[in-house]
Amino acid sequence: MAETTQNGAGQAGSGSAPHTLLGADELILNMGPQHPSTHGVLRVKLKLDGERVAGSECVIGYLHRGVEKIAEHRSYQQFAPYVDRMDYVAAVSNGLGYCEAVEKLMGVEAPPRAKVIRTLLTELQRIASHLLWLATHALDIGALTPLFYCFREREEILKILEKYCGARLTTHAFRIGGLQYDAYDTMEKDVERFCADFLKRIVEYEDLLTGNRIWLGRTKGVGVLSGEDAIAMGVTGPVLRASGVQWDIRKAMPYAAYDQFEFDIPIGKNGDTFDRYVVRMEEMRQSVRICRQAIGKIPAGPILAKVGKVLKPPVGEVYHAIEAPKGELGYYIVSDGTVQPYRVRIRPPSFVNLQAFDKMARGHLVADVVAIIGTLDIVLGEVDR
Amino acid sequence: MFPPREEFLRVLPILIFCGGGTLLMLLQPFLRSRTAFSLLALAGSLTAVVSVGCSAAHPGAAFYGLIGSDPASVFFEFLVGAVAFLVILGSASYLERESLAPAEFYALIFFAAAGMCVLASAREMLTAFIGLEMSSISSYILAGYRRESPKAAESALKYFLLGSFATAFFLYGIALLYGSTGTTVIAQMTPLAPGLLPKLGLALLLIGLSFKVAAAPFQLWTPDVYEGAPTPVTALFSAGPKAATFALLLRIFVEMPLAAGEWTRIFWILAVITMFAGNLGALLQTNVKRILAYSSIAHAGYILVAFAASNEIGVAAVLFYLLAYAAAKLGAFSVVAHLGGAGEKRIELDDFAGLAQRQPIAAAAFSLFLLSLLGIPVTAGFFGKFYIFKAALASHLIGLAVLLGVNSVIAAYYYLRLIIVMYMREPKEETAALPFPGAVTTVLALCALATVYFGLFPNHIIAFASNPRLFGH
Amino acid sequence: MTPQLIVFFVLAALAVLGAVTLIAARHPIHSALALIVVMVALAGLYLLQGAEFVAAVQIIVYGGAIMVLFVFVIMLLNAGEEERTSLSRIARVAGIPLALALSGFLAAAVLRSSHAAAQAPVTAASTRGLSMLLFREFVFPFELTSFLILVAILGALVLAQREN
Amino acid sequence: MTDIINILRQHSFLVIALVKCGLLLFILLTVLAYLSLFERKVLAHIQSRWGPYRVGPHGLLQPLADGLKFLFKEDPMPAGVDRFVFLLAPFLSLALALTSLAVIPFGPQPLRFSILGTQYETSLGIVDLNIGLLVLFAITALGVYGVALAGWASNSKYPLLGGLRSSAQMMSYELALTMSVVGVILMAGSFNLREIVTAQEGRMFFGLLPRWNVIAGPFPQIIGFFCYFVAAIAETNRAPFDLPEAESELVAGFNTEYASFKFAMFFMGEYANMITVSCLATIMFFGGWTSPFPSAWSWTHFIPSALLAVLGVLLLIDGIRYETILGKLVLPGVGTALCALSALLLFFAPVNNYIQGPFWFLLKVFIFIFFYVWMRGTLPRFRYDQLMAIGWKILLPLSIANVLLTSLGILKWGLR
Repeated sequence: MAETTQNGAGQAGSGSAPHTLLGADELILNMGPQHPSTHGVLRVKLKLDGERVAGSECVIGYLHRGVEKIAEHRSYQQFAPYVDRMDYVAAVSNGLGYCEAVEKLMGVEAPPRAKVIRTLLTELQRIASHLLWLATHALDIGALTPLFYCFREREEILKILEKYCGARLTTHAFRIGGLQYDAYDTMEKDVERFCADFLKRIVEYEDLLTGNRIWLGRTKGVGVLSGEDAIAMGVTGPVLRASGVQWDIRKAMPYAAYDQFEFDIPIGKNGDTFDRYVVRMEEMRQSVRICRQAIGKIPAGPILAKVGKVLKPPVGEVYHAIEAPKGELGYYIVSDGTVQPYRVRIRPPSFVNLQAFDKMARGHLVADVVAIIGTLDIVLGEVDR
Repeated sequence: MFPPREEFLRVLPILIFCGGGTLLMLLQPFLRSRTAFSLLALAGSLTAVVSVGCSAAHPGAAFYGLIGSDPASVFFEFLVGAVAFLVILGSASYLERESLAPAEFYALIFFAAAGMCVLASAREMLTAFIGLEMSSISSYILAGYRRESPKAAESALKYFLLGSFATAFFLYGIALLYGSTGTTVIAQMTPLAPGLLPKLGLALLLIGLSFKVAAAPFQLWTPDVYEGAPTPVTALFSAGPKAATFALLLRIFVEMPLAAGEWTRIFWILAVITMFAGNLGALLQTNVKRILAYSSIAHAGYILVAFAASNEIGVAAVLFYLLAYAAAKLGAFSVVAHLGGAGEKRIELDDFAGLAQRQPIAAAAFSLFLLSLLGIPVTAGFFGKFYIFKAALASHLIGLAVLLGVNSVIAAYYYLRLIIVMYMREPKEETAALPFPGAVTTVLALCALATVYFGLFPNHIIAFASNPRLFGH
Repeated sequence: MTPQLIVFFVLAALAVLGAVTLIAARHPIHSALALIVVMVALAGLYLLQGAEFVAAVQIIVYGGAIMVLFVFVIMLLNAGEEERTSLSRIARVAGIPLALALSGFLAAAVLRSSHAAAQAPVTAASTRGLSMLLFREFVFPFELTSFLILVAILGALVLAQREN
Repeated sequence: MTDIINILRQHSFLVIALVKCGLLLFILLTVLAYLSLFERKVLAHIQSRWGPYRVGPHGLLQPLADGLKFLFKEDPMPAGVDRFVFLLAPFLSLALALTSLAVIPFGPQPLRFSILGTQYETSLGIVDLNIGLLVLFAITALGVYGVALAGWASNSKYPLLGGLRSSAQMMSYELALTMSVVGVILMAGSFNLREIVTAQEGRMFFGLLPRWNVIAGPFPQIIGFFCYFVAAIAETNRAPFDLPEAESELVAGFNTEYASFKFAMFFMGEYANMITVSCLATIMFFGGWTSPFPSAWSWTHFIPSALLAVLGVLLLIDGIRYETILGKLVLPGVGTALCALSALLLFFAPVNNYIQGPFWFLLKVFIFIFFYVWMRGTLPRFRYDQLMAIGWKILLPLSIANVLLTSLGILKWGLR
């Protein structure tokens, strides 16, 4: 699993490291790819100085499936299900980004009803994704119970998704140009019930964690990322906002129906793990707010714009980004006028956010590495694509 | 239940050293200035030296007779205190030059001094053992205090390993003595039953202590340890633990009913091989620190001659000799410590060539100390050796006296060689003079003063040391 | 053979066996384990003498705290098996006979002075007696010991601390 | 035949001791097994799940299934392990954990019975040592080896780190653990667990409150109890101090490479330790087997039977409605048995009186164990440095302060 290099006591002579009577060298520890807390198949090579991290290197690619390459050999519609498999815990968001990008490329706009339902489902998906993050993050830090609570609530969301489109995880909920399915009959009621419940449940999580001394001790001051660093490394999403940078594409470059809803962008102050926790918790509340507004005003009308059966976008290129639960999810699509995209490049938030890992982990203990991986909220499917 | 006040006064120097060391450690996180620590340590050790007077004013046993104050303990406590004071005075500039942390250094010296004081005044073996350990463990650490230097690491490790071995002997000796006498109080150790057990115990005790005073055949560690340790620490090693250990040895062989008799023969042998081991070893050395290290082995041999004599003059001679020796050795090592320069790189014989031209006063002082170690009249060393001769002759140990003389002649060779190098040989390369800081100069002046003063007027000390109630109760 | 005597011999054999294994074992961990056996056997012997407190402390302090530290350090340094070196000539020629002589001599001495040793006062057996001894008669060395330990801690710090 | 009986009679002490050992071992192992079910059930309910439900009614046979699984699983030996130490470690872990329960007294009155016309009398508990507490600590001190050696012998990095962590943790908290009970020892003036309980008999505050160490005495041992409890959790490697087996960091810590019955031994050792420290907490701070109610309130004697009756009735009702036929048979059966037991206690006053002590003792122990499980369901895990900081910078000074304050209290006000 790991190699050690040990230095005998009082070795004389050569070597640049200062020789002390009881000196010892650094230890290289491979965390992952098979490790319960690397959330999939991330491998982190840790250079340890005692229990302290002196440096780290993330080795990725264990889950590489060539998603971008596959896109070049599929029609635009055929490729849509593939994007669900990137951030597989937030498939709806992935789909939204892709559909909107292709729509933009084709110059089509989804009907208003479709837009609101899309927003509603995407926000539900955001909550689900954040719940999964909270569950695993808390478990990594040693709190068992939030896991089950979070899964309980996530289950409700998945049920709504299932009722909507028949799938729970890789939903393929949207179609290019709008929706395939209209909202089912009791969807508004279901969502409202969920929202009411969830606001109470979120208090439960905070009771368990927010004021807990151990939780505070494990998260405050751990993995600090300053706003400047975050911007410099292109970090986005809650990680960026927790560092005090107010940047949310939903507000900055509204897409779907976000311009119709009121919501706040929570930001943090210190950029530590605790702030990221607080930011995500508040984001879930804001998502509930959006959902509640959305169910009130789903406009009547068609759900699918006029798009042909064979999509042939004009020659050109487009970049469209949305605020996925984990950060900026961007699609850059080049069309050569055929039925297949010439090139699809995806900017996955997890991949970019993972860059900040080394910066955040340096000087912390091994146990913090687990907390930091958790707080980055990465999904390896998306990192490796 | 609580012990009366004077019992505390009797052990005041020990308490001050322990308290001072702890205080230094406590202040370490808060004080940043080196000078502050040096001043504190100086004040502390000075207080300890003064408090010896307090202990002298209240002679008697303390703490259920485990420890106490009598003229001998007062003498040795004073000696140890003075050595600690001078070492601290001389090491401030050294520590700064080698950029070593001052607080822990001084604290360790304090604890070492406390241990030596315990050793000098303990009247019971377990107490003595703890004193011995305190001084030894502090010494091991001090020896390795220059952590970057592999030599220091070697020195500390060697000292530690061999020292713990010796300690084990000592402790085993105590156990056997306790088993055969039923007590650990030195003065009450009479065997319950005749047999070899108590003798074996005493022999083991002697082995342990011989190691500490660097007597042959347990001297092998000395040159390496002395060479690798920071030189002020070497100065402390050569003067302090030796004096304190000899104090305990004296107490054992004067007070312990068991120890009377045939032990003189053992000391005879020990003295002879120690003298030869030290002096012959020194002849081959070119490193000044190692020369001085071998010379301290030889001096342990001279002192053992007085033990072999085992009479009252001998006891007085031991005391006086240790005083003279401490002054000379401290002075000599202080010179070496300073002239060694950064990283102690310049301590070969050649580096001292032409010192007389560069730094005439330093050369003169160094020569004075060397002459005292050699035992030339007008220096304290002369009278030290004189009284040892006298003691040996008084016990009709003619052979031993002759061997002592032979050794002095051998010793003359390397001491004088060093002086000749300083005065007559041209330096190989131009080297700049290293002016002495005030503190080191003070140390040298005090040592020189003591060397000359006791070389002229030995009578006070001799009169004091001839007190029949030296180890009183 | 009273039961006590049987227990004594069992424990003594265990102690000796442990001690021999300690020296003979090639892996430091095995040596440490053997030493623990010795410690526990010694505690049993103390118990046999009626020194309950000493026995318990022997296990808590030596068997527990100190030996755990040993094991800890061995684990931390990842010490491997020792290489076998042939017994040095001095050890073979002088050491072994000397060791045998010493043990024989000690045995003889102890045998001869057994009744004398029995006269030695036994004050430390009970917990109360032991505490009286420690905190009254031997209070001075006892307190000094705390300084001794302080020195050791200081030493560990001085020698192992990193340069800032 | 008569010879054998005679020999047995002569060595009745030994025989009784052996029988008691066997009995305790049997009960203990059963309890351990069901403790795991208990923990899983409580945890599940905390986490809004059902927990084991399939094997037997309400999962009551789950421990049996687990035991069988442990026994029959493949027992792999990883390459490069130190075989002897690798096997020794789990054995040591379990053996020491079980041994430590031998010094615990479970009740006040000795058990009297007669066989073949000879009267015998024996205390509840295997041995009654003068230095019972010290023996416990001695055994705890040795308990570290099980974990440390397991980590080392596995010849793998994560177990090694787990072993190192746990030995460091246990060493650190052993200090606080030992210091925290010194106050109790001072107040009782004895290391004997029975005497420590006896010293807490009696009432205070007009007979309303028991004179338990945690609230009474020259200096209430509330600080001591706090330190003890926290240190005990750490000492038993339970959440939130379960770093040695922190799954998210060290995979499974020291027992990563262990499987099958060797793993079960660690598992049982951990539970046995949990019971031991709970027993000790009960004895030292909560008056052992003394009732929390004044003895004048004679109705409190019926609490055990009332509890049993309620439990029995609940089981009866639940059992009748249970889904499976086995459940419909077993649960009401157990319920009836409990009700019968309750009736027995109601009508046989001597028996009822006799079980009062053990009842309160076990009830308190049970509450502590529930606490353990509760905490596991609630708290995140500490980080290594935080754990060390708590041990050395909070618990140790606190427990030493407790010793000082208690001694001062005793000096000033005397013992009671």
